[in-house]
Amino acid sequence: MAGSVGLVRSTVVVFRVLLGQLRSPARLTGLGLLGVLSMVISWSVGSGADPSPVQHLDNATGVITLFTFTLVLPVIALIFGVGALGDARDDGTLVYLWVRPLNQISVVFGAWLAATVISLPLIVIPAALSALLLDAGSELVMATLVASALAVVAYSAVFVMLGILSRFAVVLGLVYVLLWEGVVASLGSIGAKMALRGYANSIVTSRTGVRTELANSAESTSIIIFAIVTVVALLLAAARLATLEVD
Amino acid sequence: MADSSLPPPPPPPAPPVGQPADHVPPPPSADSRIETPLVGVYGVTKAFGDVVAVSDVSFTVGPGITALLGPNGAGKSTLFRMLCGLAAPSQGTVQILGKDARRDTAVRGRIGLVPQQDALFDRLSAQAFVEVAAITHGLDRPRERAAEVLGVVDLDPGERKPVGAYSKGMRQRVKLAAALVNDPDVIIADEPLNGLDPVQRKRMIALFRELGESGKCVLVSSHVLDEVARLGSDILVIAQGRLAATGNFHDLRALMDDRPHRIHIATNDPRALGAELLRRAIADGVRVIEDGVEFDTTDIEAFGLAIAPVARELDVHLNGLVPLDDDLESVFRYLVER
Amino acid sequence: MSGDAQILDRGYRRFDGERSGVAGAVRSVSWHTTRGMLGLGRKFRFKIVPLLIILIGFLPAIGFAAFVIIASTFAGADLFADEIAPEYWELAPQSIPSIVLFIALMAPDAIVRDRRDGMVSLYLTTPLSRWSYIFSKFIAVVGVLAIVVLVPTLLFLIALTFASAGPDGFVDWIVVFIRTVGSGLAACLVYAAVSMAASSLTDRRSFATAIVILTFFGTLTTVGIMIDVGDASTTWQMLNPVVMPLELIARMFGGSGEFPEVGTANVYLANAGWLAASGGLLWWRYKDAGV
Amino acid sequence: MVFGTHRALDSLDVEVQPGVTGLVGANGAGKTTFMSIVLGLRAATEGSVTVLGKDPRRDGAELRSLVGFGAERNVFPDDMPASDFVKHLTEVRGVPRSEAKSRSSDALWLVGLGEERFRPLGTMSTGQRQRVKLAQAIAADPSLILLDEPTDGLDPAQRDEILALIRQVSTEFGIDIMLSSHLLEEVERVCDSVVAIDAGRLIAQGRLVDLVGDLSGVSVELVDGSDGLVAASAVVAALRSLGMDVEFDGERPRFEVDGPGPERVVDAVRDVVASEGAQLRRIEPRRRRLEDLFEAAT
Repeated sequence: MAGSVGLVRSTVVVFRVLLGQLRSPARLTGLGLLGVLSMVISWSVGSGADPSPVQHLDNATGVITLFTFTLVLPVIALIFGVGALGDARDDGTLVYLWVRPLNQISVVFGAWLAATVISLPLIVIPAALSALLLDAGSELVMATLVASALAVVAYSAVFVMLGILSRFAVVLGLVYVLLWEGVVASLGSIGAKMALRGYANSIVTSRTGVRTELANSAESTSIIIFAIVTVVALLLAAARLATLEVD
Repeated sequence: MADSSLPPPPPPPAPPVGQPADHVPPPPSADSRIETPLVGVYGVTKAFGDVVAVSDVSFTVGPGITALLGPNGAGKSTLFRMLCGLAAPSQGTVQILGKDARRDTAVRGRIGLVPQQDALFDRLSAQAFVEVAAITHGLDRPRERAAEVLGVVDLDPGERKPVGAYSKGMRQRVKLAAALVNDPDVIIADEPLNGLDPVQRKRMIALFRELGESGKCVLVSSHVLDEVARLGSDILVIAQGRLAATGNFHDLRALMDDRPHRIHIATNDPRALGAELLRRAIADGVRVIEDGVEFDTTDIEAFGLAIAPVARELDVHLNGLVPLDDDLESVFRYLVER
Repeated sequence: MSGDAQILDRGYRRFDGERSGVAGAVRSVSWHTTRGMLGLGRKFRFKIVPLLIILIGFLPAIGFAAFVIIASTFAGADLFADEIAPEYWELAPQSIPSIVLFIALMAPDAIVRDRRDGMVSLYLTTPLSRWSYIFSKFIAVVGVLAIVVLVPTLLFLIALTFASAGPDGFVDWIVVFIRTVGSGLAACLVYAAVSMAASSLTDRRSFATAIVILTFFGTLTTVGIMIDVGDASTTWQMLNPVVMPLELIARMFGGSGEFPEVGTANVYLANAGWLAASGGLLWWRYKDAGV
Repeated sequence: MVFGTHRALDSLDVEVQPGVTGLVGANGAGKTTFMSIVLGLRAATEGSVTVLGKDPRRDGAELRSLVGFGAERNVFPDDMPASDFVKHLTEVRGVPRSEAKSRSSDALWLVGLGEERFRPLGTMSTGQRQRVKLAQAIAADPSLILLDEPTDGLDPAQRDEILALIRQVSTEFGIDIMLSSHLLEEVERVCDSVVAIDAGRLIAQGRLVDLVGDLSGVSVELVDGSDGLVAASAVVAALRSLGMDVEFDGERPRFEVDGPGPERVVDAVRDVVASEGAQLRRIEPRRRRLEDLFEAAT
């Protein structure tokens, strides 16, 4: 008879179901185009003539941190992060994961895994290829790989939480990415501390030596911060899910 | 047995006649405590802001099929959501098998829910969708169990087509399969037969009756009263968020003594039969109409027993006898109109 | 009892008048869409955005016209003859800001609302077919956009004529007038088509605006970066839907706008390309619309 | 009519009679396909279709101005008042503007919407919106109205009102209607003729009175409850001994009796029930229901 379902088993099944729902062709092509766009730009910047190698590395790092990390990464993570649980709550399929003898933590955990797993290829691959196309040295390529992968993990957790906290998660997410990280964060150091992008840029700075916007800590600190943000976001999401009124 | 932390539930009103007397009481399942009803709702109120969807409703439901009826917006769906723990009551307590599904996730494994909304995980096939339900219920052989229960609702487990491409009737049966996969003790179905074609409708009604007779508690909401009458005769009527009536609708009709029963009789000598029944005070009012006579009577039982002997005595043909307001449709109208 | 008392039958009346068929249907849907975009017949808050957009388009023209008329009555007509004689094809681009706002905020409303409200399938049960439905929407969007673009441009033209810096001679004036209206409309066709196609990708207005902005400005910035930083050739500007229609206006006047390097044939090709692509996308999005 | 690989309608030949016709039993694909063909939105793979004497594919536009339509989906422009909604659609169906204004107002009165017609559709109940759907369908004076599951989502009271309205549109306004439904009881109550489809195949078509109707003999029902069941078995046994043939499933206290001569059957039932002292609830002439048609076909 139905006992309580194991945490791992229920997380895996939630992950599989929600991943399937996120894989809608419209989202994949639309956000895939965003990645292609960043590669086109990187290709043109990479092939352009530059006065000096230092200036070229500066320009290349600029493209990665100002275009990929500012627009491509957060937008893709936002659409999939919010969509993971947000879609299920809005269209009424969340009920098939709720009226079940399983710990709701696994629903949040499964959703986060699904959002991360689908966002990673769409972000990290174009980012790495952009870095290659910019041909500004292998440090930038490695930095882009590490920074974007870790950032996706943290962003996805935050946006899964946002998807459960509010029905206007997409708008709130955009406000955070564009206004907070874009403007407020650069005004004061407290703001910078609160912007995830700052930690991604820090990893790039620590690996390429190029000063980037909002960069303020060593790579190891950034990794720890990403980890903490992820765990806290997931716990908040689980707490909210437990008190949620599901249609 | 009531959980101490919970406010002791007020003594539930006399549980509705779970089953008409003639139903063989369900086989006592291993852990059924006779005094705990399968579904208990005690003094429940639910408000969204200042809209009161359900106000101070109390009832209990035992094994068998019980139909939840009520006009649109009367609070049926809200009540169902509270029973499954999807929403918390503003006041009062809701218990399934003695536990609150909102806090005790284990009891959710013994509930089978057919939600009203049409949305499914559209990219999965029917087999995959029901398998997900089986796994999330912690069943050990999900694939076989899913295939088995899909067979029960006449769906082909081998069908690869995603459920997103299914017709409304087929999606409804997928939802039903997902609700039965864990062999639940309590089945809560919000308009489960919506969109089914006549053939499927008939089969699903038979399936629900079987589930009810096997001792499960089947709580069904529906707007199609003919369908409800075929499912069974126990009803719970909700109107404007208040409980209007519970019990067998024939008994409910009998309780409505301020509304005499109207019966139409087709016979070759309406006046003679009418006069005789009036004389014997079996009927209180008579209207002769072209093809027969309409009677009003307050004692439906006496009327039913006397009509045949009187007709035989007068040697008139009893070509037809049709109660005009004894069916569920009229009972429902009288209850909701008030 | 007067003989002419009568009880009239208030039952159902038949209609056997002339029905206006597809033409009438297209007319009423495009008029209905125009009213919707301008917020007419809707609560006041729906009128704010359209009013704002039209104001932004008209103010520079009205301001300029008033200045010229007043100045020329006092200081003599020929004062401005040489200083302020802009080329005629530079008049339309004055309303770029209102064009941008229009395609981002008003055009999506014409497409998205019907998809979200289930009106598309309802319209298909009237004499409208998928194509005549899209056509009626197209007329509405081009119509309103023309008001936003053409009317200010004509105001400029009239002001110039007052300041006797306009075309000399009546015939010449008519030629310039026809060219202005013709080229302006051509540009509106392209802007309308592209913004309608982009908004047809979603049922939500906010997403539609986002997609339209991405389509117009995503391509604008990408092409810009490729040319400025990546030294790509300027012909890549053909992929820029914001600039191409304006180049089209210039080329229809025989002049050239900001990007003379792009050959005239390429300009026409680019605009035709954008129109065809939008038409194709609209057909794909509506081909399965049905009951 | 092959729709993709799935045969939605299988060599269907159907003549729809005037009055109210019920399209019953078609599953999702079959019903939508049927309506799309009638409206000329989709071509049949083989075979020919004429609606109101016209070929839907060739003169679809003209045809669609003469056909009113009530879609199943309950999706509406929420911020538009019902009056504007009906007026607009009447105009789009070709009725001149001035005429459309008065006709749509009449239509809304006729479906029972008074002052509330000026409220936005989003604020109306499902029952009111179904009425608006009907008003929109009749306002342009169609010759035929297609209604796709008109009672879907309505509660019992709203159901009765809409079915009565549909009856009124046909009898009083003289407009032929074809409605799709899965509820045989409703079709029997409101339709004049029926087209029954199962999995794309035609099962039955024709006027309801010919397909369904009284059979010989009576169906008898005693009072519910276990003693009703006991009494029923006794009555059935007695009737059989009198040479009547009786159908009785033993689950519920109801049985069907037939035999030589209608009056002898009725009197036999009367006398046996009287002698057994059973409590009678219902005697009705035996009827063949639409349901039995479906039963026979599958």
